Amino acid sequence: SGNTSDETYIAVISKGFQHQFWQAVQAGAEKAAVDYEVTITFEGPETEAMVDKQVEMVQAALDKNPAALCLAALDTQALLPLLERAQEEGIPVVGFDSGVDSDIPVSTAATDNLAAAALAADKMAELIGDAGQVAVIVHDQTSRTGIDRRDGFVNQMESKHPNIEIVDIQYGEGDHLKSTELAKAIIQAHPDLKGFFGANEGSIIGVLNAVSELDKVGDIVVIGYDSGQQQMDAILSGAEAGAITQDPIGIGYKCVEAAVKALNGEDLPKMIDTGFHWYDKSNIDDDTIAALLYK
Amino acid sequence: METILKSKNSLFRSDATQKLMAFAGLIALFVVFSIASPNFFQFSNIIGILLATAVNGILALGATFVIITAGIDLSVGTVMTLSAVMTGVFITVMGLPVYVGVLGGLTTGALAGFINGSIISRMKIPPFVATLGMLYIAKGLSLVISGLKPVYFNDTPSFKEIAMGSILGKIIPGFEVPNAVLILFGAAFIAHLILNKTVLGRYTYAIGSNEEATRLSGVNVTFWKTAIYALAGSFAGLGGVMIAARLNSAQPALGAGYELDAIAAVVIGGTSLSGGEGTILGTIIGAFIISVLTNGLRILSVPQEWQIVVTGTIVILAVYADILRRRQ
Amino acid sequence: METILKSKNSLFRSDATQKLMAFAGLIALFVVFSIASPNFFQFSNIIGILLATAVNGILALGATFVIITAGIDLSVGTVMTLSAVMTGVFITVMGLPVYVGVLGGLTTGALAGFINGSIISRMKIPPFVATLGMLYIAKGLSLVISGLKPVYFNDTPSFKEIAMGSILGKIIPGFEVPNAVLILFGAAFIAHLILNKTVLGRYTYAIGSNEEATRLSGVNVTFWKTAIYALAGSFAGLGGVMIAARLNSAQPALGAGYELDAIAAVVIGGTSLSGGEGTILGTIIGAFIISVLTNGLRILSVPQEWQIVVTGTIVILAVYADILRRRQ
Amino acid sequence: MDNEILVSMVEIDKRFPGVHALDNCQFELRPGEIHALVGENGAGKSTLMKVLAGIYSKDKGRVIFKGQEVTVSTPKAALDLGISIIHQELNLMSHLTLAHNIYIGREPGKAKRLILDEKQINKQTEDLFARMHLKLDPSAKVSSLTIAKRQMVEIAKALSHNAEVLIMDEPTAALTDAEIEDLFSIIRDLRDRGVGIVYISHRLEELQQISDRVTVMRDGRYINTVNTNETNIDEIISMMVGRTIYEAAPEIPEHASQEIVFEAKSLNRGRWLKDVSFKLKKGEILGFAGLMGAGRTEVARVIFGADALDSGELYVKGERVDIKSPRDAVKHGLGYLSEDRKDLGLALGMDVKTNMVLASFEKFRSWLGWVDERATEKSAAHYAEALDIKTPSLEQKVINLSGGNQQKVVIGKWLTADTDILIFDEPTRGIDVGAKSEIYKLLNDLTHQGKSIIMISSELPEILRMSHRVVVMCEGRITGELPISEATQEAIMRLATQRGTIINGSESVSNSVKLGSA
Ligand SMILES: Nc1ncnc2c1ncn2[C@@H]1O[C@H](COP(=O)(O)OP(=O)(O)OP(=O)(O)O)[C@@H](O)[C@H]1O
Ligand SMILES: Nc1ncnc2c1ncn2[C@@H]1O[C@H](COP(=O)(O)OP(=O)(O)OP(=O)(O)O)[C@@H](O)[C@H]1O
Ligand SMILES: [Mg+2]
Ligand SMILES: [Mg+2]
Repeated sequence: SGNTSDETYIAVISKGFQHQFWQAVQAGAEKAAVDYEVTITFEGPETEAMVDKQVEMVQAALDKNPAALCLAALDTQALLPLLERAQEEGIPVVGFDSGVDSDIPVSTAATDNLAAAALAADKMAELIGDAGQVAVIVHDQTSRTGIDRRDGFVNQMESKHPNIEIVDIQYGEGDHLKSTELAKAIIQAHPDLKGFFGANEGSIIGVLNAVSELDKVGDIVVIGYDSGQQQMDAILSGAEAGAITQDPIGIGYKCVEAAVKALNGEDLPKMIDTGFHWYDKSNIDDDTIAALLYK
Repeated sequence: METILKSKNSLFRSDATQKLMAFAGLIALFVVFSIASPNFFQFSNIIGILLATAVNGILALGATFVIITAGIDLSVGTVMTLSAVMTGVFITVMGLPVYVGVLGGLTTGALAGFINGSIISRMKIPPFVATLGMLYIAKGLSLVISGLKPVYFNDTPSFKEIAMGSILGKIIPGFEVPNAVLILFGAAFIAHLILNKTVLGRYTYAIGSNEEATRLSGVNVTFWKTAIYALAGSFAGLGGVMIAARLNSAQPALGAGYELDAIAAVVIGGTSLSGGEGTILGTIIGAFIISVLTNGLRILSVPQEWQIVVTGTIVILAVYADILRRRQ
Repeated sequence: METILKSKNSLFRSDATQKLMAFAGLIALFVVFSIASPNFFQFSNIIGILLATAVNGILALGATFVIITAGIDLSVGTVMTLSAVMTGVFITVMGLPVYVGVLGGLTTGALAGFINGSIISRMKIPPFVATLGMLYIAKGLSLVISGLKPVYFNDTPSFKEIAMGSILGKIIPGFEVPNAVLILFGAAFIAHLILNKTVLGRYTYAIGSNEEATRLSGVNVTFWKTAIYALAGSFAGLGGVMIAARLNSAQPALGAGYELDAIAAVVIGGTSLSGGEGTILGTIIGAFIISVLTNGLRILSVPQEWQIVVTGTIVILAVYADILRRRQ
Repeated sequence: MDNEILVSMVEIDKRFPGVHALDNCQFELRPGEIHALVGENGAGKSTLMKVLAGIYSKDKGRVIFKGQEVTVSTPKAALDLGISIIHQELNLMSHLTLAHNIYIGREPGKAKRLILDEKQINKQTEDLFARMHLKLDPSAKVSSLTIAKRQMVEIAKALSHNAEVLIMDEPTAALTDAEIEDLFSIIRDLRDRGVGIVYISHRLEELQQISDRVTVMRDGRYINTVNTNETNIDEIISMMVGRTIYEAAPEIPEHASQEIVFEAKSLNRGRWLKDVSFKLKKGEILGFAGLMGAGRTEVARVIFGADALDSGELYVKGERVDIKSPRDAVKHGLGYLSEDRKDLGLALGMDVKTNMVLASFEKFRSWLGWVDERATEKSAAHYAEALDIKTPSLEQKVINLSGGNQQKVVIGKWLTADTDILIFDEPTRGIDVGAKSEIYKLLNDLTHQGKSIIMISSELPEILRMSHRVVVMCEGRITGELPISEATQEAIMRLATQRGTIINGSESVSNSVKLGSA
């Protein structure tokens, strides 16, 4: 329990807790907590569909009288009453990940998923010669990150690379096994497929499994998102051309840092772009990139 | 010696005492959490717990009827979602008045329940299978109808008030109990009346106790079973309206897995899965036990993975306590 | 006229024919999809379907035993995950030999099943509740033990070969059927033998048919029920080893919802939820019906939300067809 | 139009898969008569009446009710016509109260009967019970009643319909003589008010007391209808079985050897058993007599380990044994044939073969729990033949056998287990005369082989005919033990109604009140 007398307690509510990405965010947040001498708690619902569970979490968090709240909203609309309550009680809110779509947050540390996915599309186009069939596996068809990464990729293809056809987009719930079976069926259905984009870690692992199980390594250009041991191995071995990484540790660190600054009355930018980067075999070991990757 | 044993027995056996003991379990949880954290027993957190119980409690009400008939309804979660989406479509897309939208949501739930009931009672498909099918169908249809996007109720602020406004707060200033909580208790009261004072309730118990005997007594079991599932569906529909009002949006991907929470509430509340017995009060207590547990563990900042382990253990222990009470 | 009816009846009633008809349903799906898409009926896709059935099929084998006793096991999915994680811990963290890790995974599953069985048969808690509790407990423990991180098997390439290598391919060059498929069929064969040739199988049917009569015949029902759940748990454990080998990693967050697929396979395969009857062959056919359907709809690029609706409908229709066959 | 005839069923045909249950059957009922319907197990009596009560649909034939042809397609349609039936098996909702059970489907209430009127329903039930001289609490749950009282509730339920046709399918199978007398006076009263009553029973001696006419069925066919006062039991039996069987004169049981194979010492269990002690000798049949609910089944269940003892000692062949479960009992050579073969005796959905070996799989298992299929088959075939079980094959599901043959399967199960001490609880309940005499012969054969038998029975003639000694119970106590030479109906009844001492007596009375109203 956080709010023991003199310690500053900051509640961090993310979109998940059991995936690698969120643990990297948590690690960043905890690092900031140590650096700035505050206590934090970090929690999130089991899947990104569970909007109501996140609402309950925010509610319980506010009841713990935190000094500040860091929030990666699954759906801003649904959280609005609680955001208003935080505002009334003078609890500063800092958005992170894809942010909170409202004026209330004093600042937001986020990745521009639309732009990041567009970069993945450009890289894909470059690697397959700006023409041919590609497919996409996304983790979720209704969550913000799922929609943004899908739309960012699709829109970029449509506007900038008209000769590339997106033949199928399917959703694997971030489940490695389901994503594997999905990707296999897609490859099966489209023998001429030239590229495959997986929009989160679970999705891309599924694509990699499918490509290797169907003996198509090298025939299909695979582009991923985020990091993780398996994906990094695949990039090093050449099975995967490269991936987009966000800065999960930075996201976690910066949002807690922003919360502390807000509490100290410092001025904050509305947006803290935590950035995203393309990485592949050539730069995976660079210090700037390696710092962003989690295993 | 024997007389002592006997009087103890009869004390344990009385129905009222039994409920009292389930209630005692709930109180015990309250006390433990209140001692463990100063943030637990506070007005806003208690309201939070009540509010968190609203949706699961309402789903569990419907599930109680079905389980008393010795059936099961796995589709409550996704039917809830489908009803929420339909409410959204009626109000936001078609622009119908809010009350029509709410009725539409309830009707959607009732219709899904009606289909469940018809499949079960006419096609003789086991409830587990029929409602498993409905679980998938409602899930798919929610996505199809919503076009995979949440439906927002921004243009009709009054819709949100259904759950989040506070009629009580207007009457007693400062006592801001959200309407959702009133609706939960209202729905529970109505469910209690239906179960105990109407023919439908009587047949619910009769079918669960001995379906064949009920049929041989000249009761149209097909009709009444369909009605019971339709009623359960209506509660899922109400749950859909409530969750949509709570979230000010209909979230099409929600709802899978919610059936297990609803069934757990019913079972913790002392309703037997083999049918014939069960009470609404028990179910409400069961639903609160789950919410208090979840909330308390969160307030204590217990790591989430351990919260899951504890919840599983409590489900088993709560039912075991109930079994021990009965055996006495 | 009457004699024709009769001969038709006896044709329909024969058990062999019944299985043949479920098989016919599977073939029909194959034919439809093969016509609808040239990409469906190809060696690599067939292998894909077989491989996709492996995990669910193995879970369903265990579920078959439990369901024949008139029980249910909701924990197969998360127990699978827990077993996968434990296998990872044994092999990667503790550095034990691969075969010890595999045994450890199987033992983990058996142990979880043993606990299920003990809770059910000794504490008299209904299977639905006991295994619901275990669902949560195994889920939580998987996260706790793995430290919320996947466990990779990169240092032991031979582990992946358990599922993805191809012994057959070495014997018959070009006929690269992954070991996972062989293991599925091997496990099914063993399950079939246990169910039909051993005392445990006999008691499985007897308990499902009339538990009290079985007890009054001097059978130690408590022991055998525990053994049956432990056996089902071992299959979940095998499922865990398979999924870990398939993904070359133990993913701690996987597994919720897998129980419904496993139960659906059993039920589509003609095993009745009220116990006393069911076959392994039926379950395997049921599992294949699900995989073929999923794969076929994907190959046809049917939007996923519609795939869900179709799956729900097929579950209901498959069971209805089975009921009609029986009624004949 | 024949006013004299209330119901007539003609050319009724009904088939079940593989069974021609009714073959061109007929039946006729006049108002104000008690018409007995008799026949062996599986003759089609219940089926014929279920057709009349709208539970089964007939394949062919006509049902004429008060001169008009009617179609009775549902139980409700039958009830609406004024035809009500008391089923052979109890059909009550045990979680509901007596009143709820009796008026199910006809609840008194307001708002088009949608809202229930609890007071009214209890009042109506009270009135009904008063008419039947039943002392039961309308708001008690059925689960708190004994089988006999449940049977009375079934009867009350049927009477409450004020039916013109009342079908009673073996209503006395679970009743004591006193209760049967009460029932008979109710039936006669109804007859005098013009109700037509169909009375099905295997207790042929009852027919003379109660019926006006008797219709005999055999193998799904109508045989004959005769006036009761113009016939006798032998004639009815010969019509039933299609041949004249000469009931062997009751065998005078020979003296059993003196070796004691089993002994129970002061068994106690809650309020159901008090200080029960008895001895069983090798090769004897020890009869257990008593009224319904006397605690005989309870004795059997505790010595078999099916229920837990509070205190008491058990000895097998002089050695103290600890029996905690049926498994322990079987190990020590006990076998138990329960009174409820459907719920407690058989796995109905499984085949004859498996049921026959269910208690002795240990003998048929080899390495790793493998079942020795051939040995199983051989053993099952052996006992099926020895017991003359009528089944098309050993793979037939037991549910498809007639009651008598099902009972033989249970017996076969315990013969296979080869236990030395057998407890038969109501071995001939619901079994026709032919099968009955076969079972009697079998019991005798078993004692000749040196097995010892405890036989619980509610039929005094059976007790008197078969036992070497008779133990009589009342309210959980043993009230007496009689050598067969001293056992008479009167002596047994005197012991069976001997309540406890005054203090204990008042306690047990208050207990039984509690049982009825908890
Ligand atoms: N629902 C059913 N399905 C299949 N066969 C049936 C069914 N009901 C009765 N039978 C068969 O029809 C025949 C007549 O049965 P019925 O119950 O009418 O006999 P009964 O004369 O009442 O015998 P009992 O004295 O044993 O009650 C029997 O062979 C029985 O097995
Ligand atoms: N576990 C129990 N719970 C409640 N009542 C019980 C229990 N066991 C026995 N009884 C009651 O105790 C009494 C003795 O019953 P029991 O069945 O042993 O008598 P019985 O002589 O065999 O009579 P019957 O002819 O009905 O078989 C009955 O009133 C019965 O309902
Ligand atoms: Mg009969
Ligand atoms: Mg008895």
